[in-house]
Amino acid sequence: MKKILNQPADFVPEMLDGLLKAHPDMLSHAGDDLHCIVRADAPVMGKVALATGGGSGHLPVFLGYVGKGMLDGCAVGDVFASPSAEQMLAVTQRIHGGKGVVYIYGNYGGDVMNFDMAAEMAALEDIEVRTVLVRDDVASAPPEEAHRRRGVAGMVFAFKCAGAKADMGGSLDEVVAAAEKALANLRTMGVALSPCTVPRAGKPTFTIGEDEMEIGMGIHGEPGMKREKLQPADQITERMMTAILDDLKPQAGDRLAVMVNGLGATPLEELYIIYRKAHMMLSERGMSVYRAYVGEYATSMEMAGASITLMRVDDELAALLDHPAQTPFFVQVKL
Amino acid sequence: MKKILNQPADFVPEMLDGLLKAHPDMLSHAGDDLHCIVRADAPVMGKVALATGGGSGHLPVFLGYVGKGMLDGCAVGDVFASPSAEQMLAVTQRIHGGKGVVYIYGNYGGDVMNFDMAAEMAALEDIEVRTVLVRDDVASAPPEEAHRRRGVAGMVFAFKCAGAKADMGGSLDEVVAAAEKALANLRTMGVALSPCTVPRAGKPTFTIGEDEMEIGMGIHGEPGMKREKLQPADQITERMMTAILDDLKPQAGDRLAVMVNGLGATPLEELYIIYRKAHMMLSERGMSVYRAYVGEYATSMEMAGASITLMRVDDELAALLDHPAQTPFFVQVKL
Amino acid sequence: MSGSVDAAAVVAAVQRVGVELVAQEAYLTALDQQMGDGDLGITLSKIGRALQGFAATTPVEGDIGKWLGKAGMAANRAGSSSFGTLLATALMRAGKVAAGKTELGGEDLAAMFAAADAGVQERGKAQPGDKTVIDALHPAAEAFAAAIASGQSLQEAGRAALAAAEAGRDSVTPLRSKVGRASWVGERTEGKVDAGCEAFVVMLRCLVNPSG
Amino acid sequence: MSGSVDAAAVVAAVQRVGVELVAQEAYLTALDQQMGDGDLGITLSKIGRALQGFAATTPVEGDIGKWLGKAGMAANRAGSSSFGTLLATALMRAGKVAAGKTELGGEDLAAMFAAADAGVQERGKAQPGDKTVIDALHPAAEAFAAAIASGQSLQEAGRAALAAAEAGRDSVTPLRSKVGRASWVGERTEGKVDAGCEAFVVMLRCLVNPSG
Ligand SMILES: Nc1ncnc2c1ncn2[C@@H]1O[C@H](COP(=O)(O)OP(=O)(O)O)[C@@H](O)[C@H]1O
Ligand SMILES: Nc1ncnc2c1ncn2[C@@H]1O[C@H](COP(=O)(O)OP(=O)(O)O)[C@@H](O)[C@H]1O
Ligand SMILES: [Mg+2]
Ligand SMILES: [Mg+2]
Ligand SMILES: [Mg+2]
Ligand SMILES: [Mg+2]
Repeated sequence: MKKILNQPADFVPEMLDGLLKAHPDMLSHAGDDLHCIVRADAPVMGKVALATGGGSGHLPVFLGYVGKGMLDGCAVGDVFASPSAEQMLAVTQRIHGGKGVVYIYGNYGGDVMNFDMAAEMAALEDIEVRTVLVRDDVASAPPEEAHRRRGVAGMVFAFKCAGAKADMGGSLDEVVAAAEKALANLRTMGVALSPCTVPRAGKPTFTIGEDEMEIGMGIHGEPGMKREKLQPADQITERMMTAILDDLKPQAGDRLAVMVNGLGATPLEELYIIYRKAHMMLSERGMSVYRAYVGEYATSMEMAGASITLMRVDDELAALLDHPAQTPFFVQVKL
Repeated sequence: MKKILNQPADFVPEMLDGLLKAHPDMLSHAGDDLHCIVRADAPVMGKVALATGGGSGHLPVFLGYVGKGMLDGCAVGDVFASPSAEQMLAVTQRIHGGKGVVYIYGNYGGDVMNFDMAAEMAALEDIEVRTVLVRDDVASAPPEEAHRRRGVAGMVFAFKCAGAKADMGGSLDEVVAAAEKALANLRTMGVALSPCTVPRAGKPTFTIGEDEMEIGMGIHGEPGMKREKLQPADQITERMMTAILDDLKPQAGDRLAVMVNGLGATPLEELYIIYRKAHMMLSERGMSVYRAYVGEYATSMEMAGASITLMRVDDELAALLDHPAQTPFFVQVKL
Repeated sequence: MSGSVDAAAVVAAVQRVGVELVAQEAYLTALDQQMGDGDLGITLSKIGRALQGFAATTPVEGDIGKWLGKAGMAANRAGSSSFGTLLATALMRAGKVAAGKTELGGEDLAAMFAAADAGVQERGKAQPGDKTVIDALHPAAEAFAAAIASGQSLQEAGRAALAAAEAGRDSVTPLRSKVGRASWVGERTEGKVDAGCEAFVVMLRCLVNPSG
Repeated sequence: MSGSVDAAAVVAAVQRVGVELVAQEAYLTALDQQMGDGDLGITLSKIGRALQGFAATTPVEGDIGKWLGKAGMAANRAGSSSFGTLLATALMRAGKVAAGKTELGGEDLAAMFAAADAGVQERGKAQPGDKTVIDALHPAAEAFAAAIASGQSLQEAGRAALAAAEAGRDSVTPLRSKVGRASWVGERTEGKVDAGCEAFVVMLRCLVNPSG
């Protein structure tokens, strides 16, 4: 295991300590638990609050999107492990601004069970909680079982749109509707070229040959759906794009937000080579790119690989996407 | 070689094509050469123009900092190879807004020779060009030979400060002075944990054992100054910080801008573990962090490792650092 | 008359399971790496340590049920992956059934086992045959109850439960995982043992055969 | 009387060097990887291809000097690493000295060699002994001029230059690199051949021994 860390058990607490030291103007934590990250100005009274949570090892997901115009709080677990229901509850209590709390998070067993427990506990304290599950990964289940799909990079668009709606003063119903609308219009698909290592495990979750790639891997180092020979960038991109387009079925004339996301070790140069082909494929189909996001938005530590997310935008989603945001990892201003 | 690309020879042109397709609102190119990247609104008349250039493989360095409040243009070479003097000249001509052009770039042989040739050619066309060399890497030469040092991540602070000065209406002398002041007050030091592969070369520039690290490596995959056993994060950080502090000699009470930069494959989590220790070391010495930048600012494709840059700021540099900027990779707004 | 266990025995059992979970960290991690994210061993060793700490420092104070419920909360705090959360849920539900008790007879234990089973199914929403811990837990709970009902000793009922858990685990090994992370791995899960089933067997074996 | 070369011979020589640079890509890349950034072979193969293309499509039109100058610009466009830029500079400077000529005698060639040497020193600002291409180029230019001055044939002068270049290259191999990327590698450069010296030897050998 070749990582820059001290004791594996301290990986997450020290990461959080560093993060809070680096961004004291933007981030704080609930109680004395660093795993309960909240906006420095939480609670924002009179605003619907948004919370997420999940395992560590995915920066900037999840806590990197806590800030103005996006999320209010995030419960942080150990690497690839859900935070506890108690931690989620602590975040919920700390960010509640009197208008309810929306949980938006990826469809993973541990997270679902704990957020469900947290919501039950919050209800006992008269905090209205609504849940929106992110299930954008087309590789993880066929369309007829879309409810089984896992949540990957597309969650960032959901955070963005729901966060903008809340920032604009939307009601609990409206914020939930914005998140669901974004999610209904987006799909993601990825490939991995190398595995990653959970610090405490000490060795990679899977191995992969020097000339192989893993189609549809998860962002937790879990194996994907298929192992194949490594292909040229244009073919890999075509592969991902076709899976998304077949599922999302956008039409000529549609506007799409595009995210080409690096999983951790893939150079930005390669992400732009992927973006180029994706852009060309959309142009050929008479579709246009509304906004392009190329970079690392949801990672798996040092995993090499990339994912593509497409979100079909109408005027409402476009406006939500354009709304300014400012978090430690995502700054967007009106052009 | 495990990379997402098509033909190795197309790596840079396709990357540039993708980049220009992704950011048409911010970037354009001079003439019909994609290697000559300029601001979409170039030339900005009445403003001192800033140009940089160098080899590819370092995104966001160099072209990622072309945009409002930072650079006006960038000549892009093949991977780790200088662009040609002709390309630099083309950028120079395209961005010149009547108040002269400042070249700010890293101290590498090919770049120096070609920028010198470009400056000679620009002079023939009555464009006043001034050159500022970035030589921030303390690992690359002892203090008495500081003129030999190479330029690494610290160049981003130089781009930021000089770009802000130009954006504020500074004269050619003032912009050069801002760049030089930033550079006089900053130092960088890095470690690498893994090598990187030039696409056309097909195999890594150097090899490194599973339990080794390279102290003071360059950002071109060139070997560093020393090979050692991999150490815990806090010791690695202490190592880098001590080298910088001994050279820069900041005093108790000083304010410092801190950049913890990932070289490409190192997870953000690890960068924050490094930041934590760096922050603690500054606090122990009675120094404060003025602004923290943690992320990938100057990379070597898929190289694992990190660098730390410290810049001592006075009120002038602080104001230049705080000035808004908006480029494809660097967005900063007033808080 | 099938025998009974007192508070000290319950505390000792929790201690023992805690030790065993720490000991099996590498083994369970390796299993979860085959078709999951490789955190099961880590989670359970954290929970194992937490349970040992809890058992060592928290007196039962006349209510085994309440004590088990608190043990479940400690477990959830320590490790909240899918399996960890289900284990915590099982402890809390079993504790609810044993509320106020200072001694547990065969029927009590059978009822606790059944409550844990129901709680895990409710929280995890998996069906038998989905290839999850339920495929080992559910038959084990039924076998335990049947053995107790037919007058067997706790020891015998425990062995029957363990045999049923192992059989249940093996019966789903050829199948494709339908729930949780493993379900995304698709056909490559066929023929591989479910890590959660095996973790449950490990714990149950340690309860039934204290010496190993 | 030392002989002379005409335009066709110059074009053929440039062609030949172009082919050789492409052929040596892997070898020169490996050398530059030892203490540089591994791009030397790539740069020179790009330049080699560009020179072949230039020589194949650009007629000399009665001025070898101008033609060489343009070849230098084509080289700079194709590959502008340190060595590539110095090679381009050498061609441009040699061309300047040969301006207007249709045939080159021994003295012309010696003057061109010296101009290239001076140009490389001026552009690169390296000193003899810094362990750069200059340590092969400078003695080669001097040996060539001395041989011509002493009445030797072009062939003999070329061999003397090659021997001097090889000796110069070898003389700095034990030293530590003082200029360019290699200088940052420090003591680990000691005992390793300078990639630029070797590249120059490769080119010169190909000019002197056309068959290889
Ligand atoms: N919804 C569920 N219901 C019952 N058991 C489940 C469920 N999801 C997962 N499991 C069990 O948990 C095991 C994996 O545990 P763990 O590694 O903690 O999960 P994860 O890492 O996916 O959160 C699986 O082998 C399976 O037996
Ligand atoms: N300033 C200089 N003056 C003369 N020769 C130089 C100089 N810098 C580098 N060289 C030569 O160039 C060789 C490296 O060439 P190249 O790989 O093109 O350089 P880089 O990749 O550093 O731009 C060195 O081996 C050395 O011989
Ligand atoms: Mg997990
Ligand atoms: Mg180079
Ligand atoms: Mg798991
Ligand atoms: Mg080189």
